[in-house]
Amino acid sequence: MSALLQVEDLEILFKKKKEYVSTVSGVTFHVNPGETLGIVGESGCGKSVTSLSIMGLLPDNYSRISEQSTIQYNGRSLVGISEREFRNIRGKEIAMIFQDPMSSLNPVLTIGYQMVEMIRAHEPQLSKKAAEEIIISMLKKVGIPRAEKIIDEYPHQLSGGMRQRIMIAMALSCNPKLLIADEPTTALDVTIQAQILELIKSLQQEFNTAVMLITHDLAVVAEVCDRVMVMYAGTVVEEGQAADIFNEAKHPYTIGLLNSIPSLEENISRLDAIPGSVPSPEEFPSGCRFAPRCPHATEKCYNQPPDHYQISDHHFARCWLYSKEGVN
Amino acid sequence: MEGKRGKRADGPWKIACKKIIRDKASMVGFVLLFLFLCLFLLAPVLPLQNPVEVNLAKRLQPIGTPGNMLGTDHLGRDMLSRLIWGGRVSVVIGFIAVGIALVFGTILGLVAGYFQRFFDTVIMRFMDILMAFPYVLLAIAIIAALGPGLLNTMIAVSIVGIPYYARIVRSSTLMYRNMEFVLAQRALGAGHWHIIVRHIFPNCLPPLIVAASLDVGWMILAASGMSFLGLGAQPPLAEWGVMLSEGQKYIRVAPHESLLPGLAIFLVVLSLNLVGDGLRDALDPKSK
Amino acid sequence: MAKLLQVTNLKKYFPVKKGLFRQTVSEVKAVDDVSFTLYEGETLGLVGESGCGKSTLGRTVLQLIKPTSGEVVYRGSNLTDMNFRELRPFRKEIQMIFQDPYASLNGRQTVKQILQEPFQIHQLYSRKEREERVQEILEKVGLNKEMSNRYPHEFSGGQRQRVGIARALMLEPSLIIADEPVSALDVSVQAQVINLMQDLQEQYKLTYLFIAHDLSVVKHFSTRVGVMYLGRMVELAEKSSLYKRPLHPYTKALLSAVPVPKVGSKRERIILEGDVPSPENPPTGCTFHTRCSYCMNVCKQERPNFKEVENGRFVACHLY
Amino acid sequence: MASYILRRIWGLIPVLIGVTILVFMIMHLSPGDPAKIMLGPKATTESIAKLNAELGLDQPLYVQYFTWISNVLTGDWGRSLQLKMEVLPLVADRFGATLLLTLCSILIATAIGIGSGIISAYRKFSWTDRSLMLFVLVGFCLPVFWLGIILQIVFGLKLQLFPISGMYSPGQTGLMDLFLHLVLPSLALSAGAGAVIARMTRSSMLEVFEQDYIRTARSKGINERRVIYIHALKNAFIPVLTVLGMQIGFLLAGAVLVEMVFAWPGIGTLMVNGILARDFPLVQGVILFVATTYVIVNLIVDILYAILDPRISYQ
Amino acid sequence: SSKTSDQEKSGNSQIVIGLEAEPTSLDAHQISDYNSSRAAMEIYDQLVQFKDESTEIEPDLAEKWDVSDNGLVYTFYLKKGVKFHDGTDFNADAVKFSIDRQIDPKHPYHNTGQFAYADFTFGMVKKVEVVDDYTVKITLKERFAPFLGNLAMHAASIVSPAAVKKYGADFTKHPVGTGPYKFSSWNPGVEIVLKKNKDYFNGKAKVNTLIFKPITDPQTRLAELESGNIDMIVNIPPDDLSRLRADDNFQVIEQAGMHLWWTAFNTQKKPFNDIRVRQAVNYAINKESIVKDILKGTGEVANTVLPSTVWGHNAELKNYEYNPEKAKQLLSEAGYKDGLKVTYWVPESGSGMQQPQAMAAAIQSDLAKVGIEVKIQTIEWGAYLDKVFVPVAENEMDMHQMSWIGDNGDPDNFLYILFSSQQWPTAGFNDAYYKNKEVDQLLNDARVTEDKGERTKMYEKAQEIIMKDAPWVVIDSEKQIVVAGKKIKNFKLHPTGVFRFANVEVQ
Ligand SMILES: Nc1ncnc2c1ncn2[C@@H]1O[C@H](COP(=O)(O)OP(=O)(O)OP(=O)(O)O)[C@@H](O)[C@H]1O
Ligand SMILES: Nc1ncnc2c1ncn2[C@@H]1O[C@H](COP(=O)(O)OP(=O)(O)OP(=O)(O)O)[C@@H](O)[C@H]1O
Ligand SMILES: [Mg+2]
Ligand SMILES: [Mg+2]
Repeated sequence: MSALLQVEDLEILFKKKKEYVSTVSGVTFHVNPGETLGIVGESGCGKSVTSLSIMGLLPDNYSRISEQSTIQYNGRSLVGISEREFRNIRGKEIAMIFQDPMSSLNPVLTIGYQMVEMIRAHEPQLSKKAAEEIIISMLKKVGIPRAEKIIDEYPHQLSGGMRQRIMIAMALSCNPKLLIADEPTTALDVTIQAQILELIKSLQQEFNTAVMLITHDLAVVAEVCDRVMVMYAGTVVEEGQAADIFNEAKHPYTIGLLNSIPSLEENISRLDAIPGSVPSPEEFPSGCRFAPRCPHATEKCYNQPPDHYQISDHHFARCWLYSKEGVN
Repeated sequence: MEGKRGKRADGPWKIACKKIIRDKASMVGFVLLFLFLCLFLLAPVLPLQNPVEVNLAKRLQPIGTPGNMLGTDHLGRDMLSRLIWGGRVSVVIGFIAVGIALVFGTILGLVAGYFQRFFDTVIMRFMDILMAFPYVLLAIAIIAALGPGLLNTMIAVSIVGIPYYARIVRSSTLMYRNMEFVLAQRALGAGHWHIIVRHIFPNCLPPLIVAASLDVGWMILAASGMSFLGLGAQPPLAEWGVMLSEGQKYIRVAPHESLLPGLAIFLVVLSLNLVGDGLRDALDPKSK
Repeated sequence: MAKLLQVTNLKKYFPVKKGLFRQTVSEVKAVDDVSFTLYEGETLGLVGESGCGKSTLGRTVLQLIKPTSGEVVYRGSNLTDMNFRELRPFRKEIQMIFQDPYASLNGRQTVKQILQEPFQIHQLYSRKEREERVQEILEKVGLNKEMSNRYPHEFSGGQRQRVGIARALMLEPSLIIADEPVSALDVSVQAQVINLMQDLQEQYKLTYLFIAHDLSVVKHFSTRVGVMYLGRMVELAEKSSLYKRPLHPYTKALLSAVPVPKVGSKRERIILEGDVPSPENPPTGCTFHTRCSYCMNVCKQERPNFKEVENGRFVACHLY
Repeated sequence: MASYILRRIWGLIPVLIGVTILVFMIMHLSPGDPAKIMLGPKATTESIAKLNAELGLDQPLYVQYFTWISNVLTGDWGRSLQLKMEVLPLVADRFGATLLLTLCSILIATAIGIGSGIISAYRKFSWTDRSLMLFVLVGFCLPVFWLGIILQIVFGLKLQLFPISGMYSPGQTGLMDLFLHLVLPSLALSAGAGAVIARMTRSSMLEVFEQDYIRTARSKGINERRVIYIHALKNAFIPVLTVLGMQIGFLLAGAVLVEMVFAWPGIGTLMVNGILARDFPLVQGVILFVATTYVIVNLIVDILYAILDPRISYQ
Repeated sequence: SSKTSDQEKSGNSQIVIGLEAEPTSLDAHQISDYNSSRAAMEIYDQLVQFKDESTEIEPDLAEKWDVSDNGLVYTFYLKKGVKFHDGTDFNADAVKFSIDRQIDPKHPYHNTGQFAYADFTFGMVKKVEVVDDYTVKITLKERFAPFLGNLAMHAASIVSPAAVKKYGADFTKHPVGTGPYKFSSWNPGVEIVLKKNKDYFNGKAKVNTLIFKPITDPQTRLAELESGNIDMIVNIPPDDLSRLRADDNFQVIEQAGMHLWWTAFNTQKKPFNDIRVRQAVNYAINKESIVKDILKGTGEVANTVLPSTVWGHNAELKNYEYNPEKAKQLLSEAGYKDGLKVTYWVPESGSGMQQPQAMAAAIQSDLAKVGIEVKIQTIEWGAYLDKVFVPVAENEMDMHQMSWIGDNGDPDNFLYILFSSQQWPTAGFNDAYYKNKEVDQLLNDARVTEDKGERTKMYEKAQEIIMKDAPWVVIDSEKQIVVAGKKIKNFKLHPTGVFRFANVEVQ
């Protein structure tokens, strides 16, 4: 099966005081058509930056992607293509929804305007009326009541959940093959989050869209994803089928994360917290980036960055524990 | 144990300084401003001619005249010397006028924004009244009342500035008074003045500093407008605004008489602008 | 267990001003007739969706906002009747920790200044003692003393929240109202902070009013849990019974909506229809009736009483 | 909306009363006797006293004020002491000229300011940006009375492109003539405001460019121009609008200087001479107009806000 | 056919005049400034008028007149058939109306204006009587030699009673007289347009239209002139004048005015109560240099306290020469060897004040050379008048600037008003608080003497004494200067400052 999106050895650098600092590096993953890939990790680990680089939306004056990185969409490279070419991909091939539905919709334009504009950008021959019909049916699909009225309203008149549905409807209105959802439910309440996650799942089935679901909430990933990738400090530390990750996590970081979440089902008197905190890109350790917080860290972990080690068919971990040589 | 992030922490101001040193443009501004200030401060000891000595035999000499490097004005006074001595006065006007506006505007803005209700209504209404009064008129009226002259011009233009600072401060205060760190003080039992002085005011300061640095130039220009109407600082005192407006009368025969003070004002405004921009970036915690 | 704090029929209505002369046309019923009791040494968790009035409740209890009506009695003293000055001694007793550790610290003060400020306000201790106490507390919350000269922006989120906690502890309070203290933190740090708060509770015999929106955190942390919906308390019970057998339909839905980090944990999920109504214009009767699947006629008209249906279990629902 | 406007107009009244009281106090408390100025230095004490009595200037201040304000309310704005004409028609007429000049400058300042602000913001930190901003700063620093003369000499006298001063050529009243006469003074007046607007637009655009919805707009694959002119500008314009509203005050004030230089028949010279001659009825009339305009302009700005920014609603 | 050619010649002819400021009134009786009188006076005639370029009197609306022996009754015989621009007849009633309107508080049209010059012009008038339609008798309260001169002034203009009755206070916007031009329109701030009065009794004017435009800024006025949009301007910046003189496109028309610019001492207060100090200052100031370098020849150094254009001027007298040594010597004699400090009050501008600040700066600098430290205090004109003209006890200043422009061409209008001890402020204009018994006597006598020769002698003597007493530093008489395009012919300035266009032609 050929992957819809294939990212290899992605390195993203940001300009900090004159120098470019590598913020994300060695990120390799793929998304298959129709599947849901979850990307989890704590704040600042590079989830958003990775997804923006796929869309070509990194700030061009102070960030760049290093040369060896490859991003291939449907066999086409997305690195270094012109803004024009990108415009044809954005929205039409790959669509994106963002964390905060309030700030992601333009507050001074009507919902209808923003949606029609997108459709017409990709299908200029469509009349405004026709485009409006499309979006109305799309809005109905995401469960928005009074869709005909809503298109003349402004984002602030709607609740958070509604706005996020509109973002989803908009993202799907051009039938993209890949939907990148960057923390789509973080700003929402649990009951609303549940609605939205249900919605994404059902739409994905209907349109057979591949979804890259980015979140910091492991539970959300467990709920909807086929495969999961765990990121820490700009690198992928573990990747595998959802069941692999949640049932037999290998990387100490993944294990730590899972243990620090209070459980609804069991009673624990004390949480297992990972000590320390996430380093910022300037102070990434030279070896394994998790080493300073890792209970199993050895000399080697501090000095040499580990590679991806295969654990089972679709399960990889970036930890010396799973290399052939072992930790020492 | 020394923290990994380094030694003793730098205060926000020290960090700002470091950022400024890194920022070339604002460094240029600082250096320029510093040079100007040095020049002005040293005016009494520099080998300059008497800036108010009239020499009618040498009127309106062009730039490059031996003995008067930058020429002379319509009374034969040395332009270079007048520019430097005038800078002393103009810069003082600018800074003091801004200072007065800043102090009163800040106090009014803090009180209005923090206590709201009655204070807010009364103070802001009064500010509205001042703003609805076109500044030239206000200044003329004040000067007509107090008499023309440097001090009164300064008072006039600074009164004009008060409502703007009051507005800036009030809106920051409105924002900060509901922020959690202020709430935290209330929860600790802090009194109103403690909160205003220790917490709200320091946070209002950076935008004020930026606005103020830009306004110094504006004040000098406003004062020069007063001089044009004959109400500003009074001759023979060398002051850029006076020089500019007097020079305007000789623009056809001796353009340098108004060009030079204009250029001087521009350079000061430019440097203050660079400094202001630099400060804004430096004081913005989000900027790198 | 001794009663520490008794909240009776607490209401906080914010006026909504409209019209030609900004007259008050309606009210946001941010807190609408809430009563509960806090016992010494316990942790009362408070959950509910955004905008349901949790923060407002916390702030009114603390008298940071004057309630519209109702009583807050702390150890026999009625706080609601007191003026600014009379409240001051109680400010030492009751403290608050805020959601956003960055916004709740003044970015222009060093940690030392922040932590000494409570003493300055209440004029306690000498200079030297103040310094010593700061060091002591810093150690307690897991920060080292070298950090006392740093500014908040130089800390990570978790460390900042520790500073916030340290500040709340400076005056040795008996009650701490924690308004979503871990919501802004990452999971790994959240766990650290929760552990810290638990440790401190033991050491100082603290009582917590713990506000959060994450049900699993509340469950982990609290002794009893209250559930709020649109300004009202809909259910209040011992943690174990509430999570095992929620009574109110809203509590049920809320619990079922929480995702669990387990693959294939097939739970019966109640997906609520629609959005939370606006508190400015809440539904009549039971405010939840618009989204409730058990809705009966009476629910639309009559507001259910908040009553004790079992021992220590309060519910506001016509079903019980 | 209508009730909002009504309320704002209601709120205008205390401001106007305050403004007139302020003028009244300043003018009356300042040294200088209107009768003496009117009659010139050659007047005798008796004739001055007589005139003061005729003008009612010998009465207590509050009586004078109430007399004045009640007359104003009945439409009698008094007669200028200096110009001997009725204040209301005189000021209304001259104010029209000032308003025209100010509006024209606003247009120019907005066009230039927003244009260069956008370019600068889009090419931030480039040389284009730097030189534009330097140019803008020059505009900010040019005193209008000086810039005015330069424009006259260059475009009026040397190039003979535009008329030098006045509102009409002698004896004419044509529209085209008026338009040509407007060019130089409005350019001179717009420099400062244009500079402020340019800076504001730039910083506001920079801020907007960082917003999530701009990222969203780009992620939709729409044309960059749409992103800038529709998505960014429409948002960035809102803070610029506040500045515009405030600039009106400054423009009205700056108009005084421009009018002096260009012999523009606005309220500028009227006002300056009025104050210097202690011409109370005239000055108060002018102030009433200016303050009302200021308040109305800001009301319009607020209404424009509501139109531009749907989040603000005035019910 | 001569009629048509005449019309062709003047058909579209117009002159655009750039004024310094907006005229304040076109009602001749209310005028108190140059700008207004320049724009308005061609609308009106008076009973008598000044001859061209002089202050001699000649008949105008009055054909002839008698003066009674006691000098108290003036009888005027009026021209017949003269009509106002509104078509009503000019007659004795109009004369009575024009004077009574100003001086009689009970006159029904007294409240149609404020008559700044009424007291000055008609203060001595007891009554005005209509003898018949074309004869008017004016009776004075006391003998007043310069009275005829007063009747040539603007306040003595004869206005149309019908128009005053019709327009009331708005007469100022609808002026009607008998003059060579009639009012056409006034667009405040923009222009005042006058049209030729085809029925003028004294010969038709040759130019069709006069347009007066107020342009405040001198540089703008100049640019307008140079670009050809304006035909003539007043108050040319001195430094630009030399360029215009050299330019073939322009003519510079000059006329010495009845003007004097001086710096007065407070002679009643230390240090200037000492004549030596006053003289020292007089010696210390380089008047030639001020006139040559600052005024660039737009003034003439004055030799005495009466301008040369007014009869009675004592040409024999010499102003103090520039002699700093002498000044220092006088100062040390007076006990100010180590110098002294004085305050010098200067208005920020003011009518007739020329360049107050530059001149003050020059004076300050000159005085510094002889050890007098001068502190200049500049005040805006309105407040300045208030501060200068106060009773002597309240006066705070040491020196101040002032100027005077003659009104009726009579020396009394200078010397009595400025130097009689009865004219100490606030009663009058003696701003130096000068008091000299002999001078007082001379000036009082001259007022009531009818014989011009005798009066001249008295005035010459008075000037001599005053110059010696040095209550002032008298600097210069301003020249009236108008620059006009070459196309304007026959334009002549008048010492009183009004413009006369009746004989002007345009080529
Ligand atoms: N515009 C930027 N300029 C500089 N550095 C940036 C920028 N955007 C992101 N970074 C850096 O890249 C790293 C990854 O950021 P990213 O936003 O991808 O994190 P994330 O995993 O999405 O976190 P969150 O959960 O907070 O959204 C961070 O360390 C951040 O400092
Ligand atoms: N100062 C105020 N003025 C007017 N309304 C307010 C004010 N503070 C809060 N409200 C309103 O009261 C309601 C409850 O707000 P509150 O902040 O207590 O909710 P919350 O449960 O803490 O929500 P969140 O989880 O978002 O913090 C909201 O509808 C809010 O809009
Ligand atoms: Mg992110
Ligand atoms: Mg809250």
